[in-house]
Amino acid sequence: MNEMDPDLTVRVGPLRLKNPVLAASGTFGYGREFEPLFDPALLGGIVVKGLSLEPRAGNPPPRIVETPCGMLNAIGLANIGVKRFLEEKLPWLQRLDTTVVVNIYGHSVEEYGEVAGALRGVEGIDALEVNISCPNVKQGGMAFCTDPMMSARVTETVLERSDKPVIVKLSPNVTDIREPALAVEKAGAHALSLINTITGMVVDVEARRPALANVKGGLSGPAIRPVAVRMVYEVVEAVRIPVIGVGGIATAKDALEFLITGARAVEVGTAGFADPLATLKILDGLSGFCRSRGIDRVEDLIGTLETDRRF
Amino acid sequence: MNEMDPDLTVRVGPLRLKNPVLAASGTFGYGREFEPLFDPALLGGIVVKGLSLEPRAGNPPPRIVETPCGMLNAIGLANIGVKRFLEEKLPWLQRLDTTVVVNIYGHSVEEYGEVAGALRGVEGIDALEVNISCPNVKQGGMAFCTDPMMSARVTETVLERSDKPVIVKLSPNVTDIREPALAVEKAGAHALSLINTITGMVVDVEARRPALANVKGGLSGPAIRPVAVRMVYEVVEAVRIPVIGVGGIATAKDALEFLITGARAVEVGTAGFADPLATLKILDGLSGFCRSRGIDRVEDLIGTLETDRRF
Amino acid sequence: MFECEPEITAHREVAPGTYLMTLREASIAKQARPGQFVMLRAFSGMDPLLRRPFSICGRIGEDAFGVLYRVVGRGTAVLAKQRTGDRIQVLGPLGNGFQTGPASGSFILAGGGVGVAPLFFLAQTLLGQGDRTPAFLAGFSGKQEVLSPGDVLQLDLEAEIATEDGTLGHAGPVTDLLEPHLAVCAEQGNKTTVCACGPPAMLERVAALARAAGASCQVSLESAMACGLGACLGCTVHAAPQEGIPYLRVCREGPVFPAEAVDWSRAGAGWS
Amino acid sequence: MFECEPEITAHREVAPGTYLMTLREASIAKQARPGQFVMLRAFSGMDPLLRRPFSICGRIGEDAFGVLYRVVGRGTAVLAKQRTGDRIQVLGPLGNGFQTGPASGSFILAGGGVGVAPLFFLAQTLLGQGDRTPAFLAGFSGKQEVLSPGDVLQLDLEAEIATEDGTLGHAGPVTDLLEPHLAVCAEQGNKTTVCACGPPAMLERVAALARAAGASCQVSLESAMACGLGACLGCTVHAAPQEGIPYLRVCREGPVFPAEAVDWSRAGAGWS
Ligand SMILES: Cc1cc2nc3c(=O)[nH]c(=O)nc-3n(C[C@H](O)[C@H](O)[C@H](O)COP(=O)(O)OP(=O)(O)OC[C@H]3O[C@@H](n4cnc5c(N)ncnc54)[C@H](O)[C@@H]3O)c2cc1C
Ligand SMILES: Cc1cc2nc3c(=O)[nH]c(=O)nc-3n(C[C@H](O)[C@H](O)[C@H](O)COP(=O)(O)OP(=O)(O)OC[C@H]3O[C@@H](n4cnc5c(N)ncnc54)[C@H](O)[C@@H]3O)c2cc1C
Ligand SMILES: Cc1cc2nc3c(=O)[nH]c(=O)nc-3n(C[C@H](O)[C@H](O)[C@H](O)COP(=O)(O)O)c2cc1C
Ligand SMILES: Cc1cc2nc3c(=O)[nH]c(=O)nc-3n(C[C@H](O)[C@H](O)[C@H](O)COP(=O)(O)O)c2cc1C
Ligand code: FES
Ligand code: FES
Repeated sequence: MNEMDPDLTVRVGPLRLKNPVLAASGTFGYGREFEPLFDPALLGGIVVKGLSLEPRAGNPPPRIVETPCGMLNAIGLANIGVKRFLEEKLPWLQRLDTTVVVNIYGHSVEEYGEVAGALRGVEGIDALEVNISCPNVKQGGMAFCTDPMMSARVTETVLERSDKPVIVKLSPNVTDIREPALAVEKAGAHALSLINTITGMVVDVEARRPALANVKGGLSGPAIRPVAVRMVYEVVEAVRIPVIGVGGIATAKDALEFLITGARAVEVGTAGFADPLATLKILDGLSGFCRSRGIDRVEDLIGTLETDRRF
Repeated sequence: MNEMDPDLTVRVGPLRLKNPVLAASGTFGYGREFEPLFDPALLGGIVVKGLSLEPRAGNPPPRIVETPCGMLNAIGLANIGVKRFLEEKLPWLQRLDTTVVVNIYGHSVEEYGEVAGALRGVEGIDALEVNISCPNVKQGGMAFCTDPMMSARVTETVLERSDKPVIVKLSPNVTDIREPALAVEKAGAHALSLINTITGMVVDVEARRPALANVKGGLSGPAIRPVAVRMVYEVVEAVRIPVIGVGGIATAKDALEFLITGARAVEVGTAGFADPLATLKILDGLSGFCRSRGIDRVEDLIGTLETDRRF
Repeated sequence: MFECEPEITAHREVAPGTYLMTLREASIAKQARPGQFVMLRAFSGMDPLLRRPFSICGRIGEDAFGVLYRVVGRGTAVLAKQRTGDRIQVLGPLGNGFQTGPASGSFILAGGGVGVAPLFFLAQTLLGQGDRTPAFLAGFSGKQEVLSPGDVLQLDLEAEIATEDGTLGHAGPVTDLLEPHLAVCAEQGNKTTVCACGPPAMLERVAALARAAGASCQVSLESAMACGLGACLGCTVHAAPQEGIPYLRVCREGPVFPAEAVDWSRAGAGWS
Repeated sequence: MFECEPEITAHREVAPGTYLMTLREASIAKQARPGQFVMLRAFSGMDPLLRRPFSICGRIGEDAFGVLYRVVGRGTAVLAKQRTGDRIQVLGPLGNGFQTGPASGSFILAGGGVGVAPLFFLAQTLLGQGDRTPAFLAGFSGKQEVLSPGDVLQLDLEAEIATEDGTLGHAGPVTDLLEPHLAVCAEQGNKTTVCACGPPAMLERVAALARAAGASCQVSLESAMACGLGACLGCTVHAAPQEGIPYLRVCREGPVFPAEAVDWSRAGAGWS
């Protein structure tokens, strides 16, 4: 590392990340998919695809559709289940020199606990990200997030069964995001990540059918960034635990919006489809921003938003 | 009218519109601003800027900022108040050969009633659109929509004081849009319009300040269309009163998404900034769509969405 | 696999609304195998957002490859506006191509519309391997739309043409041309491989005919894609029951599949 | 006011990052008055979404007008990519221009950076009215950035130049040049009008100097805009207390305002 290079490390509660840019769950597979393009260990961390106890087939196609500056997805949490994950995916992840976060999902409070229990003591997993916010499955999912009591119960159950830092990922499909945020904080979560996708729908006007087989899907991409920034702003004002910002981040400037607002790290999802090297370009841009402004540590930027009126 | 031209008239409860394309409140001024470009009477209707009892200055600048495929606004319901509206704006509107809808707003339930009362018996106003969903003002506004009981009370009060059809405009910033929709229907509203803007925020990373003086603003434009379509879908399934679709409509195809989903008319807002002739182009496109598919009446398209799975 | 921003070295309309774009990128041109695809992006803003997948239609010269595409929507409309000398974002080569193996036997390539694109590359490769000249059958809506391996890629290969409106070659679907070929092959007891690309309904019919004739069959499928890398799980198609998994990713397990891997009763779910 | 899609008949970089675009649209060229602006859009997708406002910098030939712009962000970057022969969406002319009236008296035009654009048009118009040759003062960061009425519009008018780095003309802000002119005018008891366009801080200083010298002053302001038509209320600036209304719409009441209409203590709220 060049002497002049700014220090990009950030602390997110008990986690220490080599830099604040993570790959978001569901958009980076199990990490290895992008390996032919760049070394995933360059990232601050990777969050793997949502994992449930048993394998899940996911929703029938079509599962994705493009929207203005975004996309809808209704993958339906397709995943290989804990057993195959541990056998087939983990060994590679264990050798990876960056923070590995496993995104978990259950159909019931109990199942969340079981997934957490199954990952207990497993080396090479640095944290859990608890998805209580997926809009693409009938049972559970979003329901856990729209009801603060349920959010708290899921959090408690995961904490009881896990030996790892627990990040709870919130849904934006609520009237007041501070409610689940506070409930989850009170339940003991180590950190929050937000936002997951916003529920949306596209109609195929030729066929007069929903464009997705699942009818509705989750909106992601630059389109939702202003909503994500707003919610991060609301949550960092309300809670004391660290917040990871997610939603529509495509450039270093976008990541800076979240960091300045108070997020301690960011996850990049959909932008990685438009440009598979987006995460690395964001990292470069963050370094450049700090360097050109004489900022030694990216942590010095976090939460520096001024909101008093000038005029 | 050419014999072959499809019939574009639509009924929205007690209203009969010459076509289903209206200009959305706050984006078309008092109608006259676009007159140098085209005859506003070509539209199915125009919804004028939100009107309150007393004039309002609105928020300090900056009031708008562009976002990916959209924009944030925090105009703050700046308006000239009922008195000047009746004196200065109404006479021109009265001569306009299209449906005129006045969007109204109050700081309290009582003020909503007063505005409605002040417009009672006034000729040339065909309906009221009750904005219970503006996120850019401190008091009232969105609070009326996020609480179904309040939504109902505002609706009842306006209905009591008004002699006109009442359309209630809902906010998307809620966990379940069906709740206010049902409450407002039960309170007797003639129609619903949705969605208003989604609350968002942009950070100016150079200044490390919110891009808007008001900090948060309302997100509009194509970016939000999938969310609007989804909410219209949810509401038309839940209520029996007619629904007007709003949010991100920029092309005839976009308008068709809403009509097919079940909206009986649409309002076009932000797209009119990107292209001031957008509404007319949408009308042309709707006619063309119907013509090329042998559809005689645009009403035959409304609510024709099929959602049973094919595969 | 490479992520790069090559120069467009040639770009022309080869049929109404169908373009051939030549991209100079030796790394991709050398590594690519027939049936593989690239994800392209030529937009400066974030709308359209996603890259679009296109088959590589052949090697062009030493260090370039071609993409043969039809303008159907916004992404392809933007592509068509690009000029020679412009650079666009390219990711590839991606996916699994056609299995040509070391095995002998005869190849029948059957394409529908712009679906001939990956078959041009396959034909180019087979021709380059000596005496493996394939039969090339191609169906189009009409004479105007015809894309021939000679015109597009300067291949020394005569295609048998079918047009729906009968304005050129056989009047009818391309599958009409396939039947006699399969019959000959079956007669001669040849090991025959059919490689096909085109609309789902055509592919289903090709697969059925090949199966009936005892020929093996590979099809190149399409679906909407976000990542092209197997990461998003967005591009799935229904797998045939015996596959043991419910869905196949077009970008990773495909885009070329053995015909029997696909659940044909539910193929084409992606496109109306 | 017209909504049209004129052809770009010329487009060149006149200083690093600053371009002159000529648009052939007789209707706008004929109707426009100095200080008015157009809203431009040259994007095919929905991102960027909004049109961008630009002053008309002058009539060019019989049927065209010019836009002199600096690339500062995404919208202007897209503009800069347009080539001669392309068409872009144009709405205009919009807003209220400079008041030149039938009144006699002398004009001093003071521009900062690309803020000279509307002043070029104003100078062109005054020159066309016979003996109303204005004084033209223009400030830039350095020699490289200088935009002169002769180079850009072939006007027969010598500008007095100031540069911040002293590489050309006076070393210092353009307001240094204004003071002696105002002093002369005050001495001669002339009715003097100062017309200015540039950064808010410069305009505030110009307004103060003009007021002190008893000259009338008109300023062209900028702000972010959505509609350009007075409909969205997005482009407001703070009005001076005596205006009786709290905010002025730049697109409708402006962009040219009498200096005393503006609350200078809160001008420039729009730009960091
Ligand atoms: C592996 C693969 C290889 C492909 N190779 C080629 C090729 O060589 N040449 C070529 O022209 N096209 C090819 N396609 C199809 C191409 O990707 C689409 O035509 C393109 O993405 C459409 O982009 P658009 O933005 O123009 O259309 P959109 O605006 O995204 O869509 C416009 C219309 O086209 C339909 N459409 C979109 N994508 C497809 C598709 N994949 N198949 C059928 N209809 C579609 C949409 O439903 C819509 O009705 C390939 C697709 C895949 C998955
Ligand atoms: C009435 C009027 C006339 C104008 N005339 C001209 C002209 O003749 N020539 C010219 O070059 N520009 C002119 N401008 C400014 C021009 O509109 C902006 O530079 C342009 O909109 C920027 O678009 P963008 O997408 O490139 O930048 P954005 O990506 O929108 O913004 C990039 C950066 O530029 C800043 N910025 C954006 N707009 C402005 C602005 N209006 N003033 C200062 N900073 C801004 C933003 O804050 C941001 O930091 C005028 C503006 C107005 C309101
Ligand atoms: C295709 C796709 C799959 C996703 N899968 C998951 C998932 O399994 N678990 C989860 O918590 N979030 C999932 N997400 C949500 C993303 O992690 C992220 O929260 C969201 O997309 C917003 O960020 P973005 O705009 O950067 O994509 C998925 C998103 C996409 C687009
Ligand atoms: C600048 C601006 C001002 C608005 N003012 C109002 C208003 O006064 N009352 C109201 O009900 N909605 C108002 N809206 C919301 C729009 O009417 C519309 O619901 C919203 O913008 C979504 O539609 P769109 O995406 O087509 O713009 C405003 C929107 C914008 C962009
Ligand atoms: S396109 Fe992402 S998995 Fe195939
Ligand atoms: S830009 Fe809309 S009112 Fe001025």
